[in-house]
Amino acid sequence: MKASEALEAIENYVVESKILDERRAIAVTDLARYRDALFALKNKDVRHVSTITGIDAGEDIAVIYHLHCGGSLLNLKVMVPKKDPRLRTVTDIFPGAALYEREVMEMLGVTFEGHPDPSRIFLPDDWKEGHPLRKGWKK
Amino acid sequence: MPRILPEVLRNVLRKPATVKYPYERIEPPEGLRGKPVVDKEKCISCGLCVRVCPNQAITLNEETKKPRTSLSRCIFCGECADACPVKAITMTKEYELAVYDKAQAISE
Amino acid sequence: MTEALSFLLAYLIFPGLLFTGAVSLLFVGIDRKIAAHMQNRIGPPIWQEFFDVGKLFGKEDITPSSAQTTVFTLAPLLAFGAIVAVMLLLPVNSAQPALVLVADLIAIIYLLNIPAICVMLGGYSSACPFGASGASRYVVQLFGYELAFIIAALAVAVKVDSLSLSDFVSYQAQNGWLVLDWRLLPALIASLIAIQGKLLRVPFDIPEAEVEIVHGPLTEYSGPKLALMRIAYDIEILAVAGFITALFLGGPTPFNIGGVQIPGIVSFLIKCLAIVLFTTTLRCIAARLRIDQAVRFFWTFAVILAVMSLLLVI
Amino acid sequence: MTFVVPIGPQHPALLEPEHFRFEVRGEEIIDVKIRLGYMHRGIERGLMDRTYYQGLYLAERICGICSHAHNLCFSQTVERLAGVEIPDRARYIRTIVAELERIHSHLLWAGVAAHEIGFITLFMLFWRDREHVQDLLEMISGNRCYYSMCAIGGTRRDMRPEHLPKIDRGLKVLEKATKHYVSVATSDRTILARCENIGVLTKQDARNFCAVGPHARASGVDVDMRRDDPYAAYAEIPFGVVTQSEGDVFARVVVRLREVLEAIGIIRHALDKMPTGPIRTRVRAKIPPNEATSRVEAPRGELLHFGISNGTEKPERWRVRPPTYANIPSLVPMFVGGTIAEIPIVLASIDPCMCCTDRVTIVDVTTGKSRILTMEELRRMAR
Repeated sequence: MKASEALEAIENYVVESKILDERRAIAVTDLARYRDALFALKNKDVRHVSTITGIDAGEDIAVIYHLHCGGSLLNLKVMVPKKDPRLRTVTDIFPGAALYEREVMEMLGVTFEGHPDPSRIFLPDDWKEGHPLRKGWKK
Repeated sequence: MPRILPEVLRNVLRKPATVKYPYERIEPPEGLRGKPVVDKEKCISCGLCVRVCPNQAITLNEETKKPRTSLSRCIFCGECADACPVKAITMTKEYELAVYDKAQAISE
Repeated sequence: MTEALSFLLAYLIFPGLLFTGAVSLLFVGIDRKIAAHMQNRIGPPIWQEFFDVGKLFGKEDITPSSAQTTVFTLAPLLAFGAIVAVMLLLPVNSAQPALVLVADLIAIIYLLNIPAICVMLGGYSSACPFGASGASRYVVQLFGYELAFIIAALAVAVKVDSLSLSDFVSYQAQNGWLVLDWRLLPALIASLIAIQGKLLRVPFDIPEAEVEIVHGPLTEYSGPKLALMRIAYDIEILAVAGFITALFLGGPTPFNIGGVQIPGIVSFLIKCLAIVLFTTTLRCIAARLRIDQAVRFFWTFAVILAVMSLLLVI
Repeated sequence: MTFVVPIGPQHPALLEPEHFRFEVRGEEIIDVKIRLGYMHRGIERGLMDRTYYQGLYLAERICGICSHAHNLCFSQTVERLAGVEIPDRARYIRTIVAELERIHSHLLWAGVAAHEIGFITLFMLFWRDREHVQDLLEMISGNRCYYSMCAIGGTRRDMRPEHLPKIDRGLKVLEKATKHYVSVATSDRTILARCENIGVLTKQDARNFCAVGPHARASGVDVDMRRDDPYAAYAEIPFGVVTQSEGDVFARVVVRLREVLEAIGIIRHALDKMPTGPIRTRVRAKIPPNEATSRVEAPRGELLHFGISNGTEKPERWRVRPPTYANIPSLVPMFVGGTIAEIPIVLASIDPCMCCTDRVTIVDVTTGKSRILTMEELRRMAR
């Protein structure tokens, strides 16, 4: 699948999209439609989530799904407001995303609702509070 | 089982592959990135090595203004040797750098 | 009085504690050295086992607080005592063992199992999941190899029509080694497989598979207790090899090479070493089996071979 | 009765500290819980605090075995961020080192796997022959572990003509040895007994749990970043993607050993077709705002680096997704239903590299302070 085909599949669900080259595309979607976009990709036989990245972008937290679409890689970005950082889990669509969601959960404090096992993964058991990858975090 | 038996029996008579390390040493190849050594005659005290060092292992000696490398911080990448404009720093083949006292782990 | 003294000498010096201890530790050293060379490495010096055991005796003795102390402590002593007793019953120097019993074959088979049972008890009493797991694997494995081992020994006993090892040895001195009798060859193969299991060597080192359950039943043992267990295990190697020697290879028969009289003890040790080296080779060319695979292998292949021999000699 | 067998953080079957809790009934595993994080070193955060040129060396130290993969992936990402094309010769040198590293990693893994099934002889022989690759890498790069071959914008060292016959000789030895090992591993009854139909991962599960690398290829998933997302010189080199359909441990052994032979072919081809010319272009230290993703087929599978630049000489955010991390979810279906005896080899069969997996932490990188447990806490944990 070329990058342009991957974008075609989700064109109804994105705010903006851009093709970087034959094998790279980026798209930005919103909280209401990101699951539909992921479903649309799954219907195109995209099964592989390479990873999920969380980024502290000031007011918002950007959650980027890196999706392996055949021969190309699509970075699908969702902006989550920092005041209320909640997202629906995508583990029902991509079971392999479970660990990545847990990592974003504890590193950036985004809650993934409906996650099957939202326990700690990297941080120690007696970790008190704070999310190490947020900008303001100080040891 | 049977395919490996001949090799196993042959090995009994062969010389072991192990090298008894502290007693015998294998000569390292040309270009090994070992202990960095500064040629103080050539050095022009430009401080470039201090800036390129990815691990801040190099500082300039306050009196002589020549670089001194902390071998406990050095990662032996060889960036300083590459960056040096007068080729005063060379990566030697010396690799046995363990010392009892951390203060001695320094190359000047 | 003299009888008691000679028994004491036999138990403590020859062929008991001192002699077997030294020889078996040396044998294990040779085994380790040869195994190392088979794997193309240098390996430890052949007296390494003496160093290891000696060091263990000097180490701190720790008993886990939740272990059953009595069993945990007695297990190594019992294992050690039993296995030295086996050496007294084996014909080591001549057809006559140091301690004469009526049916010593049965006694030996029993005594050879006591170290295994002690190891299991030690594992169970150590209150450690690895120990318990290793012990339960050991029990299962015991039922696997022991059947083949006993039937193989029985085949020889039927052939010779006796239950005494000294009779076996004198029979073989007259009629040639039993291994040369084709009807007993399957029994020999079966018993060699069985001792691989008995001595916990690859492919049957399942009860102490270190990558799975650390050191199995011996996980919690340390210091002198571990040293005793270790010596008991080392002597078991010699005892089992000696037992097979007496059954199939003619035992300690003196022989002549170019006019030089080789005493029985030397021929006994050479034969034992040959068997030990055979097991060494076997452990270098195989992977560890799983417990169910091992038991299936014992019960089908080894037992069938042993039964075949038994039927042939009847 | 079920009881819990804890494996790790310290255990002979694990070469690196991770914690697994296996709930077992007799010998059968009925559930498994995985806890990561014993090796967090704060590398993602650390990369954000360093310049690109310093980060290159930190990225390399994420893993001791696939160090070149991280090195390569980091520099590729930075080159994409800066929009630089690297010279052709550099691409070929990167490919050769990457393939040598793959051979090194796969032989190392094969040795570990042999150890896990108790085949000590094979373990020793595998590692003996691995020395040849290490010697070659040492000769080319100057170090046995941290090759530091990639610079941002090319490579740091050139291949010298006098190296070529030595590489050729080394590859011949390796090829012969690997072929022998393939014949041993595929015929030995004890190996087959321990590896066949063990730890089966179906193609369906492999795709659902997003497995990567040789692990996925052994389950019949035809995925290889060298072909699907070509980097370095792979687009110009013909090679086969090795797949097996069985999905058991044995398939993983076969896939890895055959990949070693495949890698030898790639190196030969690359040496043959290597263009001449410069090996490095300069990349400015400050990189304008941009974002880039780069993927590399590390020996263990797809490795992903994602970087965002912000116009300074340090990245705004750096994300590393090493291959083992992606393979951990697929461990669960492989364990459940198996026996305790299968734990080591099944775990080893994904070629776990926990060092890679635990990149993020809270230990302060500059002071290296770590927490000391009180006796009370220790006792509570021991229970």
